Amino acid sequence: MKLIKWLCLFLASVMTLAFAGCGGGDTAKEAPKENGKTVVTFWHVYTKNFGAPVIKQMVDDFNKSQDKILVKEVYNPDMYPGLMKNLQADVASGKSPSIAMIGYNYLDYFNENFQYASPVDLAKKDTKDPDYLEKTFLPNVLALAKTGDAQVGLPFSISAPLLFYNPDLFTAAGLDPQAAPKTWQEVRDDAKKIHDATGEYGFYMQEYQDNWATQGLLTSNGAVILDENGKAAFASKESEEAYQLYQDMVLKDQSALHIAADEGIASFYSGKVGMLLGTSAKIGTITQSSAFNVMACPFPAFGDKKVEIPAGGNFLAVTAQSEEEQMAAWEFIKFIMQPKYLAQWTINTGYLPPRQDVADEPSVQEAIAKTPALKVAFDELPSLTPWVAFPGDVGVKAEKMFADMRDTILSGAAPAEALKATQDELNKLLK
Amino acid sequence: MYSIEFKNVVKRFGKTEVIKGLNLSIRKGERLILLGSSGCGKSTILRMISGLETITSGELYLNGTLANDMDPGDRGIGMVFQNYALFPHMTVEKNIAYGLRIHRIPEDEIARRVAKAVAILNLDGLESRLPRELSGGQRQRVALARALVKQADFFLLDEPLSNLDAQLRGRARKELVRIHEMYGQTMIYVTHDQIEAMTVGQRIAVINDGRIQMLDTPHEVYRRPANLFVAKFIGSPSMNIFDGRTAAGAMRLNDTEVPLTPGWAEKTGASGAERLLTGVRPEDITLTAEPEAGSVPVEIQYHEDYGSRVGYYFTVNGEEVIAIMRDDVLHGAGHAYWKPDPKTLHFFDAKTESNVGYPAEAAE
Amino acid sequence: MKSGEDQSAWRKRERRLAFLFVLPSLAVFILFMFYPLLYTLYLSFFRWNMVSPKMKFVALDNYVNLLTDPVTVTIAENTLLYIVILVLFNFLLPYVLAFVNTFLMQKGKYVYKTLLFSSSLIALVVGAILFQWIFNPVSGPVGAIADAVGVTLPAWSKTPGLVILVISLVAVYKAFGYNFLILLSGMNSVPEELIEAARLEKAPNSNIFTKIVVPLTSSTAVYILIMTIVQGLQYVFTPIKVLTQGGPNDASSNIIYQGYDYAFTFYETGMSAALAIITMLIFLVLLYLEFRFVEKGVYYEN
Amino acid sequence: MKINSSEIKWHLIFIILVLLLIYPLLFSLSTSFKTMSEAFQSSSLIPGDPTFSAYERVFTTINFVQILSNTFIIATIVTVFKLVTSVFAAYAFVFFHFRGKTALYFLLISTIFIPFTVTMIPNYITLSKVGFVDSIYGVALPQLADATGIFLLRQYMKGIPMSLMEVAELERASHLTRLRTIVVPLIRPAILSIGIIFFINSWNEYVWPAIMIKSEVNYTLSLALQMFVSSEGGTDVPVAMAVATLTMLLPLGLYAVCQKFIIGTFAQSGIKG
Repeated sequence: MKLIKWLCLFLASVMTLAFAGCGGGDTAKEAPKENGKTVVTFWHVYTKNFGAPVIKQMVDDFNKSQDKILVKEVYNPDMYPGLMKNLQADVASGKSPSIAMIGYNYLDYFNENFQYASPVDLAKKDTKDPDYLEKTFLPNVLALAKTGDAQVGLPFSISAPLLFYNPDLFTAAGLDPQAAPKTWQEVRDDAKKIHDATGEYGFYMQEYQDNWATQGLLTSNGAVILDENGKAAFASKESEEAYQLYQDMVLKDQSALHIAADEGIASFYSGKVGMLLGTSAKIGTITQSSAFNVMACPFPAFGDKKVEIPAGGNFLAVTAQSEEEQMAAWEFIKFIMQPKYLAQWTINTGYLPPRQDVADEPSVQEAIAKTPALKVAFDELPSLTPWVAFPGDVGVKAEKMFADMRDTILSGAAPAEALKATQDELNKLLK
Repeated sequence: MYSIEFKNVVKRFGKTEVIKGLNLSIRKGERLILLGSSGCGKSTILRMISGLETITSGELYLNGTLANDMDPGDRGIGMVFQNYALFPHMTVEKNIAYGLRIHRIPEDEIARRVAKAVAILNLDGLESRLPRELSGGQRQRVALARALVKQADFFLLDEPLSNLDAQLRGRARKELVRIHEMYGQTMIYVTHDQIEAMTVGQRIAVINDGRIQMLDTPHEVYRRPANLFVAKFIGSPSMNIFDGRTAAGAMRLNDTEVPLTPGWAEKTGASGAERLLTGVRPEDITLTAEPEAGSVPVEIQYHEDYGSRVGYYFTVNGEEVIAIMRDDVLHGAGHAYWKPDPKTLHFFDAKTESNVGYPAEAAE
Repeated sequence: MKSGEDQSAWRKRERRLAFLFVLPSLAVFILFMFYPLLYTLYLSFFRWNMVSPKMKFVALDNYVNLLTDPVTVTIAENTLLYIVILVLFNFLLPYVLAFVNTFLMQKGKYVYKTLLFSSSLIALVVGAILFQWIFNPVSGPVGAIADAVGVTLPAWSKTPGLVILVISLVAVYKAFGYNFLILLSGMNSVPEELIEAARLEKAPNSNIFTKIVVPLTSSTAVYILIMTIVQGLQYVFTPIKVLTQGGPNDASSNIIYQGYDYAFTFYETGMSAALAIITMLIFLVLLYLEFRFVEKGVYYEN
Repeated sequence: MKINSSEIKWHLIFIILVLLLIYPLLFSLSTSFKTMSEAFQSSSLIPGDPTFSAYERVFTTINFVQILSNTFIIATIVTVFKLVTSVFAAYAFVFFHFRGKTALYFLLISTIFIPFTVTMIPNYITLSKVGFVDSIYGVALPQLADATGIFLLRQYMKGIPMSLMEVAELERASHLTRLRTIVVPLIRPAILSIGIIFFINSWNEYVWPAIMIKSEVNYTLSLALQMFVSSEGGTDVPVAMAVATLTMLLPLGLYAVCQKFIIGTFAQSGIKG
């Protein structure tokens, strides 16, 4: 009757209006302006207690240093997945930020799904110093943000996995805190001693929804995650060995803790875990939150094999649509890539700087002297390799699949089978 | 021209017919009572007048105009609900003046009317009280005041006194009559209480099973019930009804031949009824310990003492009869004598249950 | 009925006014509830990641993939486990306690409903962080108690089953006080004398509860049962997102979180839409329950 | 207050329950007065050396007043609109009689059963088309009506004696007048209690604002928590607890002031069966 007719009419009109509007965003448009200045929106992932104050400082300094460009920083919660979600949603509605901070593990996914201006092109257009890239960054650092021959962005933060430990628990277990474990076997033995002597746990590796720390474990034993023709190849003897050791520590020795990241790290702070394998980015928080004097040592090796550990962190990608906005963004990036700002960044966050010459800054030297853990991070720079990013849509799934694999192994699944199953599944997706 | 007129009005709720072909004409300014037991349809008639109930078929005229589809608000109705329907969140003054404020009557006029109603119903000093701070009687009077200030043509009351206790009800009845005489609106009053009906009503419509059994003055309804239902319904304890084996101008009561007066003989003979039932009100029976000429011997089964009066239970032709007398003349005697007074008799056609009528000499 | 106009004219005007009264709510629901429902239904037949301009029509592939994917089996089992735990702690427990509080306690029983209600004021994201902290088996208060007792607790965040229990407790913490209060109000419709009569026959409390109280409070109870499931599954979303992101190995994800994961982690809008539609169909069963019990038994005073 | 023995066990159960429910609130409060390291060292409810440093950090590093006002504005808009739309809709379903009423009622009630996974993407895209993303009004817009509100208010309106409405009908009062002078005043306690529940739910809301709001200037309280939680850099726990405690202040305050109110309304009639 009449009521329902009215309803359908109303509904139909709403639907047509909405559908007409959906689908991709519109094409490039000229740069947004605000009282004459080109507006550059800078998306980052840093919180008030970790990095945001330095970013705010950089943005304020830049805005004061010139009057053509106005930079606005925007915090994106939930780290790299969180930022990617917002980027995804923004592009879906036809907008996008000028600069986005992309996690290394999203390198491939970002490259395939988003439009960006490569630093190589921007440098060419930049009349002031066209060879900026070559003269400021080492090739292996640039490689962190390069896939195939596409230089997607400029590495900004580099974090290294290192082994923090609690000297009090070491002495309680009769171990010399100065003689930190160098190999995984030593880590296992020390963890056992700590567990037997103090009843606390000996070792905990941060367990986030990613394969960062565990990639280091596998590649340091010689495993290969992704072979040259882009196929997953990590289900190898080396990986099995590495995971078997880790599994034994958790299940057989009961010396290693298998728990969610926040809880495990909190347990280390409260002196309930002897060793914590975590990111150099946590140096600040760890020293603040622990009652004991936190010490650190490099990522343990397997026997005398070369340690290969993934660089965590992010790179800056210029996602601005219009050229004018891109050049403004490039201007800002070059500003904050100056040694004195990257030094501030390293000191406050524990990230390693993407430029060699930052290490020579006096403030950095002083910080290294004050916090030995920072020195350990700097020493690990040469053994940093790119964080493996699986191509295309698989990229977002791979991290979760590796995390699920870790959880199944550490709760009893045979490493060989779990590795094989995950590798096959990934290869199926990669076709 | 009648103030309210029903012309063969029928009301159906789903399939059940609650009002069956109602014809009722109410004069302007009259106090009419709709009397009947619960579920007889009296409230429905009231609500049809007010428009709160629709009319299935037939016509309702208010002041001569057809009102079937007239909006309740346009009918000029002041109504008092059984549960008073006072707004719990409004003061007495706001409750009374609610309607007037809706009609945006100027405040000074409202104040005047409210003051008058408050005075009449002696609610002085209670104007800013909330209903829950009032006694039952006070609440009832506020409901009355609200209906009266409207000075509407029709004043409808739906069992307004049923929630009051006994003594309060007496005083409230007198007040109702006094107020009606003062405002002079047409008043339709629904109740199941006979005493209220008899004392308040100028005319009473006795209703049962959706039909008017009798419409007449209280005196007539009591003295000359139109049918068996009215006879039994009015008066408590209700009228004795028994088969007096009336034939050929005489009754046979407990094997005693009781001749009827010529008037009654003629009336009963002419009624054409196959079987006649005799009716007599308990308070119209006088029993004597000693027999008199023409008296009927009766066996007293038991008797009850109501303080100011005494009730004797005996049987006539096998059916129980009650006599109510001022004083205990029989002093517990097992048997007594009853000489039926022709002026107190009623005769009904057993089949049609309607009254055969009264001979001239029976009139007071 | 208006004077002069006939019955149907009046009815048409009443209907138009009624529709105007309902229109504000209806308009909001159409724009932000029904249109999305239809749009989600539309999306569930496409493969799209919200970014690329082209949307590939894949008919029922999304549904097929969902129903054949082993993860969906885990999700379904998890969802059932969530429902069982939520119904146990957020429906049965407060229901029995409401009965106890109303009929088995005399003195000082009113203070509890006020105190218990206070926990429903908390934000779920705050509750999640608090519970993660308190239930830390190693360094939290729970860990401290375990140490004192000399027990090593399993890491619930990495133990399938246990992880669902702890996460559900966050939703229980949020909803318990409110449900208890509403069920308590339901007890008002049980006449005291019925209970006293049953006690005269020495009927045990359990019998009184099942035979007298449950039937008389059925519509309130069904309302809370439905809300416990519908709201409960959406309440636990926040602790899952904050604490475990569905881990370990999807052991804490449910039908709601998985929908979010597909959309905002894997950017498979089609899969997320398909799962959302399936969720909707399941919830429609509860809507029917609401119609059958809650509406029919509603108390009419006038 | 003599409690006979059989009741002791019930009281015990309730007391334990109350303690279990109150403990987390106390825990959050006490942690907000601890330093970072002390927060991890001891789980005791009494901070070793209580410090306001966490609260200082909250008020210095984030624009707390702006965040508080954002949360307040959204909650107020949502509550007012939800109440108005629900009151009108509920009135229509109780006091109007028209064909298709039950069908329409269940159409509206069915929205309770639409999970937010269904509404989040489409609403995000619709609102971004009209430029409402990253604005507090975009957060409020989809929540201007609430089926639970209609459902609850309908129950309370049914409690109003029909005769009161008939008095109004006899005075030819318009529906709006009846709503204003009889219905709303009579169920005012219910409207206020349901309003408070709407306000607190919007105040605590996390998922939808998390999707909609981007820039800090538009943050709400539950989003502010995220500005101190970083999986990479670690969580400033005392500050997170301070924000949590501050977030709880207003709901607890509202509840303390109107608690007799809310409890009375929901306990007195609620959903009768």
